[in-house]
Amino acid sequence: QNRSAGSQAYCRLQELTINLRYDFIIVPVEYTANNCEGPCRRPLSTRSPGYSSHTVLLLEMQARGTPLRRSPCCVPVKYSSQDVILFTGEGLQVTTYPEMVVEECGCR
Amino acid sequence: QNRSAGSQAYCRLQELTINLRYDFIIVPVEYTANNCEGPCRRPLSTRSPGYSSHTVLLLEMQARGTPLRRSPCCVPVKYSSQDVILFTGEGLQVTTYPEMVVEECGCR
Amino acid sequence: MCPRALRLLRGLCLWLLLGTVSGNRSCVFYETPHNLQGSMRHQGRLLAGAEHGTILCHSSHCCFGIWNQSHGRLQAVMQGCWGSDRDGCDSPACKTSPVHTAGVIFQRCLCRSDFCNANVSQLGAPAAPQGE
Amino acid sequence: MCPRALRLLRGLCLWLLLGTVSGNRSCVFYETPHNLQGSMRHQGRLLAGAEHGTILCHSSHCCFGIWNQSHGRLQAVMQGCWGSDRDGCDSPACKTSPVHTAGVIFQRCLCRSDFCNANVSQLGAPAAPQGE
Repeated sequence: QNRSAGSQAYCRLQELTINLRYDFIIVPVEYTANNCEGPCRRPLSTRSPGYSSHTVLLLEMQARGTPLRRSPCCVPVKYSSQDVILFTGEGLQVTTYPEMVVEECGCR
Repeated sequence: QNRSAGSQAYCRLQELTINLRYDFIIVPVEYTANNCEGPCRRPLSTRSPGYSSHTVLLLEMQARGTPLRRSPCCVPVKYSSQDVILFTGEGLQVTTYPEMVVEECGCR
Repeated sequence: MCPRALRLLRGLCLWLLLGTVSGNRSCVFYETPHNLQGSMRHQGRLLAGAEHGTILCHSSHCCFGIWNQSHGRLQAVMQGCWGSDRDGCDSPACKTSPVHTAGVIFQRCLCRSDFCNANVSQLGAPAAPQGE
Repeated sequence: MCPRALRLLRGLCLWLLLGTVSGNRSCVFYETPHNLQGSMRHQGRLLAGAEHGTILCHSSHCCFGIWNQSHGRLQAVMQGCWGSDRDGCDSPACKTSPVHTAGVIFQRCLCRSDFCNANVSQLGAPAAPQGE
């Protein structure tokens, strides 16, 4: 489920809930994982802050008419971790998984 | 210019030279910036190593038939810096720009 | 001076109210000594040393509870603070949902009121086998 | 024992050869004292303290040179080690290309042989105004 419907003006963080209804995951049933959505266009500096010098030069190449095999893409640039309580077959296990929740997005 | 033509089996680093023919950049004239190209498909573990738990769960959602507003994308996950010698109007300036050269790719 | 004093007083009341609302959540804390790897005690500050203690949550207002269901009886397995308010922690009461795994049935809930995870307030539907 | 000794000897020769080939590149080092911000001396180990010194490159086999062109004469501005072999450093000789910026013409080259950046070996085409 997403926070807002309409099309995005530029790359940014959007709320996304991911369902964890696997029989070995006891808690949580779902979690707020978020996603990065929206186009990567120039100028980046006034919009999403999470871009690299490399991205700026790729967009510059495109603007000059050189086609790219892969255009800059709106992706997670900062994550946080998430606790998950699993059933191992014998008992429960608390595991903290890294890079589960998107905190910041950027054009890469 | 790219190292190989045909379609990629999965997300990986490809050689890409970026032209720096701006009148304020004195050296270099061009540099090997590289790019990340290819699709992000399951299973990630046996292909590109630079993925996150979040990516695995996004691909899982897609495989279960839930459409995503943004599918996992092949992007730089590790960069290196690049020296550039600029003309400032008065004289030359040596600047080391971070995140100029892609060193590793991953599905994010 | 009177309207200004009134405004100050109103500000003080609001501050006290918010202070209460945004204060620590208290949850029941329990972890079974059998077949448990890891712990959820890092999510709060443990108060009592008793078997069923109290924990003050660090970063959320959400309690969780997990019970093992067998022969119609529920046995607590884990109770404590859940680390996030954004994982479906909307109910003030512990309304559990079942999960059927390898012949074991667990009932689990997230809830957002003090000690809401002490007991199951509403039992989830009979567990059906899950997964594909 | 003889074929084994021969193999060892062959290995030693290969090691010495590679050692020579992959050894440090020597470049001329010079940086103008006028209007220069920053330095490229971090790209190698400076040997002589003279105005036009020698630098042994740390991470590449590539020298660079930048000259200021005015009234048909070239004046060195910067010479040293370039940090990468992959930025168009294919020629063993310093074949410059011009860049026209704010009324100043610079000639610059990258080259991959010892001291190849001492002098311009082949001058680039007359500078034409660049940019869009």
